[in-house]
Amino acid sequence: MVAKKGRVKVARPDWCKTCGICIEVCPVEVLELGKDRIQIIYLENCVGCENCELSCPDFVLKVVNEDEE
Amino acid sequence: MVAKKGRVKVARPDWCKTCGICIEVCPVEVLELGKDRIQIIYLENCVGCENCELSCPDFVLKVVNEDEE
Amino acid sequence: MKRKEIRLSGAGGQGMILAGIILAESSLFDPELYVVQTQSYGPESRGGASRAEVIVSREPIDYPKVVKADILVCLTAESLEKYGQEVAEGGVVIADDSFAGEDYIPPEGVDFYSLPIIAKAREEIGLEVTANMVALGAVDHFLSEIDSECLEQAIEKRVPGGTEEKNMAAFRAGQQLLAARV
Amino acid sequence: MKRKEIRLSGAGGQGMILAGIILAESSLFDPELYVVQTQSYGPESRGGASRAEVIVSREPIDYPKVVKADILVCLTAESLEKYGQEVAEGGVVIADDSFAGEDYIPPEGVDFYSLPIIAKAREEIGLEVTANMVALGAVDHFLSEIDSECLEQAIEKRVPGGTEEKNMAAFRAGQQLLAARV
Amino acid sequence: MAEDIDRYLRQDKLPHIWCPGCGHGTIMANMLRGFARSGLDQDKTVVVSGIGCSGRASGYLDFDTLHVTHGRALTFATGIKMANPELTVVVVTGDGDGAAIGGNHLIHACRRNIDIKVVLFNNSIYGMTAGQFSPMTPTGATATTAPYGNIDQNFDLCELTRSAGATFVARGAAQHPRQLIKIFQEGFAHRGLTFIEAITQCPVNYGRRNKLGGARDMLNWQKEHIINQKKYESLSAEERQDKTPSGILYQDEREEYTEKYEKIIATARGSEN
Amino acid sequence: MAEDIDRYLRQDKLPHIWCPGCGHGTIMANMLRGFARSGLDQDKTVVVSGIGCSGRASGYLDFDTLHVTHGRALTFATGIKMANPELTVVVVTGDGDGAAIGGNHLIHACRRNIDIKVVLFNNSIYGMTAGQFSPMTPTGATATTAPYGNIDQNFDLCELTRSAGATFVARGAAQHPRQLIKIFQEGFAHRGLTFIEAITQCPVNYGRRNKLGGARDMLNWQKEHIINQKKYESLSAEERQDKTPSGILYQDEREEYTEKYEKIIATARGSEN
Amino acid sequence: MKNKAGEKIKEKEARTMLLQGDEAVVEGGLVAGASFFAGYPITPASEIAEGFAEKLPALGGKFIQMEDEIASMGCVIGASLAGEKAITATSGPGFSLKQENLGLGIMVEAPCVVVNVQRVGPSTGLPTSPSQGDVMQARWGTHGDHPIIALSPSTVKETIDLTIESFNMAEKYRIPVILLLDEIVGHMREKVRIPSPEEVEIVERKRPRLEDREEFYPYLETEDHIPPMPDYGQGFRYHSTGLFHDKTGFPRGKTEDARRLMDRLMAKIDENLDDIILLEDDLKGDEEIVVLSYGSTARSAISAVVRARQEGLKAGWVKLKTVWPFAEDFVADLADRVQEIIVPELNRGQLIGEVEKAACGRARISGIHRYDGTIIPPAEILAKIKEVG
Amino acid sequence: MKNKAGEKIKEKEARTMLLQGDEAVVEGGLVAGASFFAGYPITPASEIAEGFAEKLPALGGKFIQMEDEIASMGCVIGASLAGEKAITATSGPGFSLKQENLGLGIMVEAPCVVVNVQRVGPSTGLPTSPSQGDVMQARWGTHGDHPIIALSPSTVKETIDLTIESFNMAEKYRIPVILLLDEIVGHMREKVRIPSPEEVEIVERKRPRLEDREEFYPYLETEDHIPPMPDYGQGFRYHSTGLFHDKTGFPRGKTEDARRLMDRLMAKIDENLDDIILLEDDLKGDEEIVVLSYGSTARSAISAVVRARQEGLKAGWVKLKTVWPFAEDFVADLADRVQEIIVPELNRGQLIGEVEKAACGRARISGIHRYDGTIIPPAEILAKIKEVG
Ligand SMILES: Cc1ncc(C[n+]2csc(CCOP(=O)(O)OP(=O)(O)O)c2C)c(N)n1
Ligand SMILES: Cc1ncc(C[n+]2csc(CCOP(=O)(O)OP(=O)(O)O)c2C)c(N)n1
Ligand code: SF4
Ligand code: SF4
Ligand code: SF4
Ligand code: SF4
Repeated sequence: MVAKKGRVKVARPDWCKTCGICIEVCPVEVLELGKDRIQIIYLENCVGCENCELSCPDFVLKVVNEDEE
Repeated sequence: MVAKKGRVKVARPDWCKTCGICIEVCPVEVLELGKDRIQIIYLENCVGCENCELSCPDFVLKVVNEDEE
Repeated sequence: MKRKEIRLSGAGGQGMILAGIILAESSLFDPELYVVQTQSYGPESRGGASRAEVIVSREPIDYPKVVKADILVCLTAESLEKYGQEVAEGGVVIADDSFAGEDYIPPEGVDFYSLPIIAKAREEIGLEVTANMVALGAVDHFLSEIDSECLEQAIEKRVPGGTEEKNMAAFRAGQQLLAARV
Repeated sequence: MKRKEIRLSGAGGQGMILAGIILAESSLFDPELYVVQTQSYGPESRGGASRAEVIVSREPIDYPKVVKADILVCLTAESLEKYGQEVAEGGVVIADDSFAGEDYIPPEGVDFYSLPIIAKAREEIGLEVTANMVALGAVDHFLSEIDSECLEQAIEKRVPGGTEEKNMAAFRAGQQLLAARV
Repeated sequence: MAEDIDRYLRQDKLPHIWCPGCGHGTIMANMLRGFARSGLDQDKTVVVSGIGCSGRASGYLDFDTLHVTHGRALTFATGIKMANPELTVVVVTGDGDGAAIGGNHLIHACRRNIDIKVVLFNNSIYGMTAGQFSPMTPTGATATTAPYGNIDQNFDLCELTRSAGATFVARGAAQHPRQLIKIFQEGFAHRGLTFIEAITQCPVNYGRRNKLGGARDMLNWQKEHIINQKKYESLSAEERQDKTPSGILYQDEREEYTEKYEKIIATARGSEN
Repeated sequence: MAEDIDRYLRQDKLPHIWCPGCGHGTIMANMLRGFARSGLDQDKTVVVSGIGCSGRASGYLDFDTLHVTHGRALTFATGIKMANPELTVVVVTGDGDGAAIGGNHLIHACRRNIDIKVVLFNNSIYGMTAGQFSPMTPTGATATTAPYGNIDQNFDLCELTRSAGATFVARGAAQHPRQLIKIFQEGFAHRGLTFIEAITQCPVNYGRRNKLGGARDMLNWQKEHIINQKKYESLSAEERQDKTPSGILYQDEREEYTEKYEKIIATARGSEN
Repeated sequence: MKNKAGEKIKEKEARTMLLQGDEAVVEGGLVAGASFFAGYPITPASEIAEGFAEKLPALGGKFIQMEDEIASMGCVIGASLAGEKAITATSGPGFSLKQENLGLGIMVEAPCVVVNVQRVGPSTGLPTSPSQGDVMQARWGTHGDHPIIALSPSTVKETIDLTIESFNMAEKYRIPVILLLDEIVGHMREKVRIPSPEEVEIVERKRPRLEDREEFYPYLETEDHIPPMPDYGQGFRYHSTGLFHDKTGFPRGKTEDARRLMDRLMAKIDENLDDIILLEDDLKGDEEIVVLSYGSTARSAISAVVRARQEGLKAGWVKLKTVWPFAEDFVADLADRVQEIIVPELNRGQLIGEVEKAACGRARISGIHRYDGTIIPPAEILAKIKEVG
Repeated sequence: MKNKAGEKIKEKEARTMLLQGDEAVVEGGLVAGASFFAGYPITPASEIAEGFAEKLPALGGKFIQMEDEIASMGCVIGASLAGEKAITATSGPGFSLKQENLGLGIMVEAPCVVVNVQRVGPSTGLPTSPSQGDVMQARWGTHGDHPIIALSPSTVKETIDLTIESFNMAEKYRIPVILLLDEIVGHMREKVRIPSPEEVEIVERKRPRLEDREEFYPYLETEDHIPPMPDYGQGFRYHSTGLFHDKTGFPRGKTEDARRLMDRLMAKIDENLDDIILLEDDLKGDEEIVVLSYGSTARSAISAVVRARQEGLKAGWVKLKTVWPFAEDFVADLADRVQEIIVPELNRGQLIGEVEKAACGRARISGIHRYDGTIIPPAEILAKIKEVG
């Protein structure tokens, strides 16, 4: 079984407090801060490492299987 | 200066509670329990080691210089 | 003048409490003026609503809270909704124009000013957090009891070192908002 | 009979409190008898004075402390000094003969017995700590409310396992002290 | 994929009141991931917390939850666990709640080795009351009650709990979420007093006053200074100076308290017959 | 000749209320011998004690003495020492007073390294209240509240205080008076939190119930089981099993708390000008 | 399987014994179904801990000695929420320490029993001497407004009964109940019959049904003001907090919620005074002087009144078993009918203040106060009756 | 050389500032010579700790943050005995924790000040909202009978004044004094003038002379009931204990000693009520209705009465600054002269009980109670005045 590739998703956009931690821990350029919430700007860069999901203090981000979207 | 030899003395006979600790720690036979207090029975045995003075919980015994008596 | 009641309201982080303290401290320069300043603490104060109240008077002040505001400042829609009706006759309501005016009807005899307070701070001063000073500038216009100069001095004393200039600029911008209007 | 008040007094370690408890427990065998037992705790209880009080009655007992003892036992001079006058008319005082009698004058109408309680325990039983049971034996003599047998049973139940015999012997010796005397 | 933690959250109570960038949320999330992996029963798990920002966690967690007095969570937890040893009992506490006012309960729970999972959110400050120093505020740092710099020395809480008798002692940090998950997973599997110090950042009441930058900077600080125990051990004494080891630092299998008590019950029952 | 300790005793309060054979008196006497050797000023020394048989010591000692609430002696002592750092401040406590209810104050005083001499009379039991188990009652022993045998594990108080931050940690026993005197002498000379665990026998409420014989037997037990640290270290792990090391177990020169505070005063004064 | 001491105990039979008051708390507690004790030793209450330590495990119950009284109080509340009938016992100094957590117990509505065997305070005071000096503290010791129930027995028998009552009221009203002994009652021995659980009414808290879990509000305003209460681990997953909260158990920060919660907590007690206020009297209707007392002092009072009656004085006695809530209406009525109420207490005058308030000037009130560790002899009360009579 | 903040402070000058009530405690304390603070943070009292942390060291005073409130209270008493003017500050939960050591402070007669900035209780309650819910606790929170002094300011200026008074009374009567703020007063800012120490009376405890050391009894029954008190380290080598003790400071276990000590402790206060009871009023003699209050509530009361008078009603106000000992005689007199006394309080009715007792039926008493974290507006009091008028 080949693991499916994960991709980040803003699961709870309303809960984002724009702390920027996810940006800091992302190894590639995927995320950027919008006015009052996080934005995915280069989804194609996402390597599915889950750093952002595991570090976000506000349960905003989820890495999901590509086909789940 | 030669250290004078110490000898045990029942300094506070009234405070003795007859626990027998002094007898236990005495390396030679000097002390014995009387009816309600400790008694010196073989003062001549006393080597002045101070074990009894240092172990008595009730400040009853003192080792003093022979000439202090 | 018996007492003048000022209520400054907005969201946590908009500096309403600091504005209230500055307003109160500006009274220090007038030995005849009594002043009481209170504020809402509470779970709200973290992120939620935020409120400062200032009462100035030439007589000792008994009840320390605003009953009906003579001057009400609202930087959020929620605060206008909550306090918009508790204003004294002859009083004024100053609200940020980003939300205000839509379905708010001021009480009888109350003047309503919808002003670009936050916009000024963001655009003119380049620092949105100075909106509180812009608001203070607007309040100054209606505050005969306290000299503008006293307010300026109080601002200089209180704001974090290094930010005096921006804050002062914001205050002046606030004054002009109304100078232009009224 | 309204109530009978018994006070057992001596020094800490003489077992007066245990004697009091046994006395009280002996009443368990008589379903009609009420009993209250109290004792002095306090800094005194370590080394100092020690006191147990027992009240028996065929009616519910209100006030739980001895007012005037009907039977007073004193194993020390101090306790006789302290309680010797608080005895009811018609009551008895039992004191150990090692000290008693010297300058003690019982109140009017009170019988006084100076008995070799401690000596009995030490010499006859070979265990000074059984003096409390000797005393109990003496008390038994004056205690019409409680059967001697009940007392014996209570003793067996309470004293440390293995010491039943000695204690019982002490109790009997106490009984005899008076059988011989009265 | 990371464990789904949504089912352990009271979603209607979220977003939480913690400040932007506060590490408490990260710790809580990874605690839940560890819990998810443990396979424990959500309905048989009780979370007890004290007072503090950390203490607010109980309100967000969908278990039986109890939010008690400041510093005393462990005492309530002890009652719960003794009453019903089948329950998994978790205490969420802070460095003030758990190590200042609650220090005695902490060491006594460790001594008893009662099976409670103690998760101490260590943000080096009293967050809730806005910035007074705690027993974990670094010496020299400033706080509202240490305007001239803190002269108090810190506890090493892992050392302290271990010497008090805890049988599972670990340290993690918000910056190391994977290690945290692992620590929690193993901690939940352990039977006995489980102490987990979770280092978290308070950008608002500690970071700002001490000019440590925002949450991101504080996390970078953690990255540099909190290092895996293995790595720590390979360092020279000098290199260790400003480093703190993380990971499962100690584990032991001493008999658990409620199990011992079951034996007392058996003895007492026996002695009755 | 042994030091004369009469001048440190309130002779009109003696003999003390401690039971025959109780080791508390031996510890107290040797503490005074150590004090006599230290050359400290009797008028500048304050003894604070809590509640317990041990706590009664303050009444017998001819210093400024304060007999406070159960478990809290260290908090009062901290106030006294902070107020006037010139004073020598001694706390006399018990294993219940100091390690049960007072445990938090103990570890926090250690953490601060404030110059207080804590003397903990460890008789393995609550003496004053007549025989309930304490955090130092051996596992398996019986006590009035452990009729089926104690399931609680002990603290190693020397380990605990050391890991909490004490800078002088020692253990002595009534059976080893000379070692005690030395420990006290050095302890009084130390500047910083000084913790001395003094093992003492309670023949009445511990020994009797556990059939350990009288005071003399208990002292013989101490002789066998409490051994000098040097000797202890030479033993195999197995031989160590039932042995406890005694002596000065740890000493360190970390800066003392009131000294640090003097610097705060200097800084604050400076910042005022 | 969880062991509930309550179930086991029912096998026990009634029996007659010589018991101390402290031991009677243990025996009464076991009859009521006590299954958990946490405590810290203190004179003159240690015997209660010792009794439970011995007896609970054989019944499958739990005993734990905690590191202090604060911990004991927390532990007992935790055990209560986990489903146990929990109890702790202490004396003045420990009672002071328990106050903060007692308030938490009131807020989360955890049924439990807190025994205070009173000795003379303040501070260490006279540790082995009797007192009724903590009566006002029982009412006002924790910060903030709060309801409280406190019972106080005067005999060993009553100690058994009121311990059972304490558990029953705790379960019924979801509230910590304080049982105030004084050292005299705690340490005196009397011959008493311990009832079997079948003979007495034993109350169990209302528990919600698991089926209703979806509709469950842990702090619901019900008609009787007492929300049903699940045990931890039953699957209700609910929240409790010492913060003001609404019916969901969560804080909302609305002032109405705070008022509503406090009103409900008070109503639990205020609307059930008839059930809660227990007292006894010998009033015949012709009394001019009434001696009102509680605890061991009531025994002296009764003794004195009996003698006064014998001497032809129109005296009567009232013995409060419930000291809080105070029997205000009863005393108000009484004040309308008699000339003087004498209130002897082992303190400098505590409950007498409530009598004064309730009497509101309609009868003279006088006190007899002892606070030196000795008890008030009947003769002193008799003398007072004669003096005012 | 020991540094006493008092000496340094005298260099300071009077100045006018905008101050919070909490800050006013700091400033007032420093004027009074406060030289020691120990505490533990808690809303809404933390600002007091923070103020002292900043200001004390510059004056040679000491600040220490302890591990909890119990420790803080112990620390403050220790410092007091070592000669400092010591103070601690907390709110309800911490005040509950301090109770045991507070009792010790009363027994060893250690002058000190304990501030409680009241928030809504019980338990965690509403941590940031105002309350007057700890008034009865201030009187009865610690076990056993005991004397107490508690003052309660209604303005920031009064906070300065009463903090100074607290220290003065503490020193004068050798007793811990409780200063009860409510959150409103604690957090409000007012323009106030901080006096210089020269302008106000500053009391120092009586200290014995070292020459009298041989004849020294630390707990002597003096004419004024207040024994002189040495600092630790001065060579008096005396003993203090929480046990009942005689003049030597040692326990003797005699009941007379206990009674005598308690009587003396009470007499210190009871014989000085005129000095201790501070209150203010606007009574003109024609009042039919009087509003009696304290703390921030008094401001609403005054406001309401002023308006009632304007509307022609015969109303007056009384503001208690000393809540304990209660102004019993004053209220008894008042009750003889007026028809109704209205007692508004931020609680469910606490001090009103004392008013009822003192009035003893001679005037109607009614309360206005708020316990939801909001304060009582003048309009509500005015309405009540009209309703009963
Ligand atoms: C008895 C008591 N004392 C003090 C407080 C005030 N208080 C609330 S939270 C807190 C400190 C919290 O700090 P910490 O435990 O480190 O948690 P954080 O807020 O930093 O997560 C304090 C002192 C209280 N609620 N109760
Ligand atoms: C707050 C409080 N709790 C409990 C007590 C009762 N008490 C007095 S002494 C003591 C234990 C003493 O034991 P320990 O400290 O070991 O000293 P020891 O008597 O054995 O010397 C206890 C529990 C008390 N006085 N105050
Ligand atoms: S870490 Fe979470 S809360 Fe922070 S910016 Fe990213 S998504 Fe938002
Ligand atoms: S050790 Fe002391 S108390 Fe014990 S028997 Fe010897 S002299 Fe007496
Ligand atoms: S104050 Fe600090 S700990 Fe509390 S929520 Fe904010 S960042 Fe987190
Ligand atoms: S009870 Fe034990 S510790 Fe207390 S005095 Fe007696 S022997 Fe010593």
